[in-house]
Amino acid sequence: MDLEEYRRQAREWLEANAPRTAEDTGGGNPGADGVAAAKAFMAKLYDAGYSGITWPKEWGGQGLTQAEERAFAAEAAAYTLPTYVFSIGLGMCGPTLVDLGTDSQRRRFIRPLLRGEEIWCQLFSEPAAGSDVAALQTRAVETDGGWVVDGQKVWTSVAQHADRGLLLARTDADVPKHKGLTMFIVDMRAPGVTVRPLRDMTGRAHFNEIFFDGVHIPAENVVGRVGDGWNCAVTTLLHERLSIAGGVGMGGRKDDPAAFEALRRTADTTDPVVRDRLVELHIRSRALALFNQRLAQETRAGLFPGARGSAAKLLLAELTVFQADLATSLAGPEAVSWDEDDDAGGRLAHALSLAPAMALGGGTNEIMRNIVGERVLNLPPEPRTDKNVPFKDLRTSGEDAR
Amino acid sequence: MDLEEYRRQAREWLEANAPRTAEDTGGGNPGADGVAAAKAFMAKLYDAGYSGITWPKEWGGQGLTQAEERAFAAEAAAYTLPTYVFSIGLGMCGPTLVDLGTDSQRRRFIRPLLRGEEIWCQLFSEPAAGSDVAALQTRAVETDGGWVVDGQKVWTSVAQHADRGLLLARTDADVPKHKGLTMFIVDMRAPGVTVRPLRDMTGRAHFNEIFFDGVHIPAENVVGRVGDGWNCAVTTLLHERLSIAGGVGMGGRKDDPAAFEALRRTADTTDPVVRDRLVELHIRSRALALFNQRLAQETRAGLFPGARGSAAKLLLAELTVFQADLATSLAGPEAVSWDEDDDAGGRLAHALSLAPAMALGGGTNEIMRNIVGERVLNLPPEPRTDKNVPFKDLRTSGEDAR
Amino acid sequence: MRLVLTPEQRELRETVRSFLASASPPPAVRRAAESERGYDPAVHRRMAGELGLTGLIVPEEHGGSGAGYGELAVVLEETGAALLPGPFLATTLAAILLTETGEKDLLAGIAAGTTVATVVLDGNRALCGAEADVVLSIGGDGGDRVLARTGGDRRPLRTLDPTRRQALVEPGGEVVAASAEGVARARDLFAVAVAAEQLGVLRASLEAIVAYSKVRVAFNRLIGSYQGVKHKLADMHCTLEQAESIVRYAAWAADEAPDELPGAAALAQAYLGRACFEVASGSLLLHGGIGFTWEHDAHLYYKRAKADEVLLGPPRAHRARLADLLEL
Amino acid sequence: MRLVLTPEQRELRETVRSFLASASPPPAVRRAAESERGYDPAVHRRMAGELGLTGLIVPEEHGGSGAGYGELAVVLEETGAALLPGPFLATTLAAILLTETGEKDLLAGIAAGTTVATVVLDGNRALCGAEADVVLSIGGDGGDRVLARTGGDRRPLRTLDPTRRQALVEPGGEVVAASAEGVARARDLFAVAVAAEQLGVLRASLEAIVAYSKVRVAFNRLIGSYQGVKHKLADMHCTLEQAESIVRYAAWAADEAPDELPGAAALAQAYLGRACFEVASGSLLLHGGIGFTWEHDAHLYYKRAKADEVLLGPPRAHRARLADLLEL
Repeated sequence: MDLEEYRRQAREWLEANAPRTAEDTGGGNPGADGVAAAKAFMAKLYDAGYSGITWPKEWGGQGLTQAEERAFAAEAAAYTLPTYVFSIGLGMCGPTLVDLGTDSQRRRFIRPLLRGEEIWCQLFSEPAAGSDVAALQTRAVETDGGWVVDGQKVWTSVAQHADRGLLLARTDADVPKHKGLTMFIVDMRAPGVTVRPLRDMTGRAHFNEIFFDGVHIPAENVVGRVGDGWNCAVTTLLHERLSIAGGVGMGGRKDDPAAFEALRRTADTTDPVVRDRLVELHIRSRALALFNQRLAQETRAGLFPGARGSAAKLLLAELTVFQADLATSLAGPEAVSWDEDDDAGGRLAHALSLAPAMALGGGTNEIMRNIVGERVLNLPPEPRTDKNVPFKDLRTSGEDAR
Repeated sequence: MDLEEYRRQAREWLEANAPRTAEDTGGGNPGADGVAAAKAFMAKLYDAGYSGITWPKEWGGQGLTQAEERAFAAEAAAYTLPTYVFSIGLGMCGPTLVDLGTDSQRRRFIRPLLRGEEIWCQLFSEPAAGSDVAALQTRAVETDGGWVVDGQKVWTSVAQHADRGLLLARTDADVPKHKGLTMFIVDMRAPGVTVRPLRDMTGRAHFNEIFFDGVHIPAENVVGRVGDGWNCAVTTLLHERLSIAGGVGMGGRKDDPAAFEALRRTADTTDPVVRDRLVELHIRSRALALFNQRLAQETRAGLFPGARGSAAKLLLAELTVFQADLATSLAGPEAVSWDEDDDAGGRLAHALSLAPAMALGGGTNEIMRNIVGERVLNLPPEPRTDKNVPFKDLRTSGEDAR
Repeated sequence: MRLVLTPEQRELRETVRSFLASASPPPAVRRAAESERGYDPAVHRRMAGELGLTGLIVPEEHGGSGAGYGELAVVLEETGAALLPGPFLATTLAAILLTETGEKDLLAGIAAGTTVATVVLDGNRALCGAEADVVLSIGGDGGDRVLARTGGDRRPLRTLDPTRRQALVEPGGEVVAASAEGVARARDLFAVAVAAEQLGVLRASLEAIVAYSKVRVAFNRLIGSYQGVKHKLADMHCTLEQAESIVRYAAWAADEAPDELPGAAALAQAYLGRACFEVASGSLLLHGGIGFTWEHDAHLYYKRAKADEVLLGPPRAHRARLADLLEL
Repeated sequence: MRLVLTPEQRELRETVRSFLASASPPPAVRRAAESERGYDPAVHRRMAGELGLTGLIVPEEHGGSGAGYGELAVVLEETGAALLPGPFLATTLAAILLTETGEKDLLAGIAAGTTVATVVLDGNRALCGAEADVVLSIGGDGGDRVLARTGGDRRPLRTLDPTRRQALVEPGGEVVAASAEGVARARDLFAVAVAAEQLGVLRASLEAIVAYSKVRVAFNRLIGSYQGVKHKLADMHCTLEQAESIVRYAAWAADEAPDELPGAAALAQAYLGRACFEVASGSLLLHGGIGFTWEHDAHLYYKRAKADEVLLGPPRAHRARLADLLEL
């Protein structure tokens, strides 16, 4: 089938099947109904051949090329498909299993993942291992026919709906920190797994904390080799970056009440000083949007942006805080207190509360600057003291003891 | 004599003897005539008992207290005394000799220094040892009855007029860098000393480079102990800080064409955006001026600001660049090109060219931030790799070989 | 000009600081903020009665301590640093307005700690407008009348800042025919008072991240040892030094130099508003992920900083006023 | 919209870059700047004649190459990065003005490389005003007449930037009765051209400090390994990425999207002016003491950056224009 035809069929299928409004499914935290609807849609999507377009046929994918995937994505861009709860599985966990899983793992997990039957989450970050993921403390101890896991993970999206998790845990504390990690597939419904919503500064719970208390994992659920977990995680994170880079291009949300287009409507532009601040916001917004477009053009031309994507992420993080701060400053008192009956009330306050998320998720601004400095500009690295020391001899935060 | 009487006499003496206009003597680079006039004034000042007021009587000082010194300074504030060429000797070299010199050194050098007969300069910085002074490479090798010095110093004020220099040189490269240094008194007229004016980015030469080519220094000119030069230098630098802190309080030059008071006269304040930029400059200028005043009040109350002075220095460095940048941006094309007959022409351009000096002299902004971070906020230090390694095994900049 | 604290002011600071540390530590702040009233009336009563702080700047003849703005600034810096919920600032603003306009009856209740009051600052909004016994506002054609109302309709608002509430209120009847000068001076003093609170918020949020950077480890090093963190904290410290200098100056001007007060007050708001939010925001971001959680206090400082920045109107209003005063 | 270079543009870049590296390396720039004329006429002649760069955007029928602004931006980025002294930019601006207003005779000489020309940009100031054969200016009541003068009084000015001169010149007689649209478009194209030069200045001053931070040692470590340096350089790189994106966009608008040109041109000047000076200034400061010396090139970038920032008027003019275009 030629590409035009493929695209035409995709268009038709979407027209017939894609939900026009995806109220509770496109956003951050669908309820149980939303998840059920999303799963139903995903099954239809899979059965029509549009889930896992480039994934190997052997494990349940369609075995097609990037060209078909781009064609479908171009058509799907007109919709807000309810795929949010599957995004971690599709973007990170699944591809990791395709790359590193055993055949029986691939057989067992990939098709249900693509068909939306099983939702996945990713379990790397910990309270004391944020920027420094390899410092994680959750431990897995070998036991009869498997492993027993104890510890805590945090910042886990969609965990409250997840059936499976891709877990990174420490299996050896006597070797340097990058060498004593192992990756596992964990059943999120297993006894000893507790998922607790993590209320963030917006007052909502976009993420979860996960507690593992003597959770048993069968031996066949080790991904890759025991002790090779860091390299496995690097693969996962690479897929994460690819899926972000291949996505919409991080341009910020169009409906952000603190963005230029919103402020030009709401701000008092009869004041020349206000006009000048809006011009500043326009300049910064356009500068970043054009940079993102340039990266996207380069990517389409086969030039993977690599660490330069971290520059875009850093700029977006800074712009997000800048514009929320500016918008609230321009609005004055009404930005910070509002009548509960006022539909527009509180939108700027929420934007301000949400603004730090962009800087704190996916690597802090400092980590981004290190990446840009070291991998784009090739600046010399910081002297490292943690590479050749057994994990158990490393410092930990505060009075934490292990 | 009570303090009031002392002050009255000082006032009378100054009225009778201080030059009202000090055209070529108060500034950065007096010519030969200016230096001669300055020396003549200094001799009168000394003979009247107003040079070295707090210095020990034994070595030529007046042996009085801080109270008399402050009284004289208060009266002298009305004048611009032509003491610039003596400032390094009076502020740094002399006090170091008082603290660390041998009696014969004190007898030989201090009175001529106080009387302005001998001008001193300080020879610590080198091209490859700026922020990291202890990395200096100028070496002194022991020889018959003394030492032979080879190397290069830089950023040396008043060296072109100097008779003596306080030199820091490496006498042992086999020990860690802080331990192989020795301080010397060097005769700036000795064979092998070459003073070359260093043209800076303003196009003028405020500083000098000094080349030592087999310069002989007699053994009795070692200051302190051989190998103890770093501690001696710390003493010198402490006196430098005290003399700056005791000075006018770093408020920036009043006649700066880029300062708020000048800009309010020259900028187009009918434009509200320009007004807003001037308000910003006013805010920053006032904020720093008030901080300096607060530090001065604390100092008068006996609370030495210590490393907090580095915060003031950092802020001044940033304000200086900010205001020169702002002033030229507001002025537009005429800031960067002007008729040579226009007396006011080029003033902003010169301010812009001079602006970085404040950030680069006396420690870069990064060094200031380290000081504030580590000594005011008590943050943990950077891991150091240069403390216990023989100097000869340390890295040097670029391809420099030793 | 006096920019350093007197020994008595330092003592006052210690008193208030240790009172708040025991009566309103962070967990108590959260409990109070989430309670029905939004604050702990017992803490407010003790601040007002036992410590005499609501009458601090009220003249002795009206039942206050007749202290100065140097003292008030010290107190508000501490209540800001502690993120004290409740009507202490609101009542203080009311005391300022009444003192400057020569009202006596309401003042006595405020100084005695028996009246919780507030002032309408913008439109019909008032801090703690639902909780106050008396709502003052400035009215009249020349903006020189002080109106007061007890009761009346109070419509609680939702707020960004969980630690201090606001409400829509209705203006009351005239209680004082003040002079325009008196009202103008009161507004300048509001600016000084809020700036003092902002100084406290700024200081506390800087202290929090400085402390955290001495215990948090990443890559086997305390994060405070990285220049990426250290240099930002150094810059924040520079901001704090300047902020404190400005607040001391503004308080001194309020006490000793009425001619300088308008400029000092506008300067204080223009500088402190920005400075406080920038430090609170920088502090939150440098905390990393934990700073984004509801359980950590970083967001409370961040939100209070923003709420305070716009409390007396959009920040550009202070800058425009400064431009006018500078005759630009 | 095309934001990446074509293979041909990359080739052009290499050609110009290697030409300048051999014909006008930094020591030659200094010699030329200090020479009587202020530039090396041989270099200019080769750029104009041998490489055909002064006629790059001149239509083929008038003796030029008929290339686009995408190509011109590539060339100006390189002349900016090399701090090329002399009238290349001035002559290019003249070519733009004449091309947009339909003049032919002078254009032929410029395209052929035999005429050195300049344009009055502000009052009576012109880049290389003393050295140019022809001085163009925009006049007429509607600002829609192009005037030209050969000879006439030329009063050299002193300049901040040692690598490019300016002079006061006198307006000449009318050579073209242009349309107001043509002149307005020419002014937008000036903005794009100067922005391209600024991109080069920005890039080169960033490259200089990146290279230095890989060889300069302090406290036994390369300074680029300190986050205090590294993070600043990372921020400067972010600025460069955005600056380059904007210049490519503005050049594309000049070539392909006339409706977008005014906004793109104002955006380019508003962003590049600031960005270029900030990076050049940051680069100079991070060099430490050596950056303050006359012998080091850092100050040449710093001064060119400031001279370029105000070349087309004070920066606020571009921001005000952008506000108008955005209908704010």
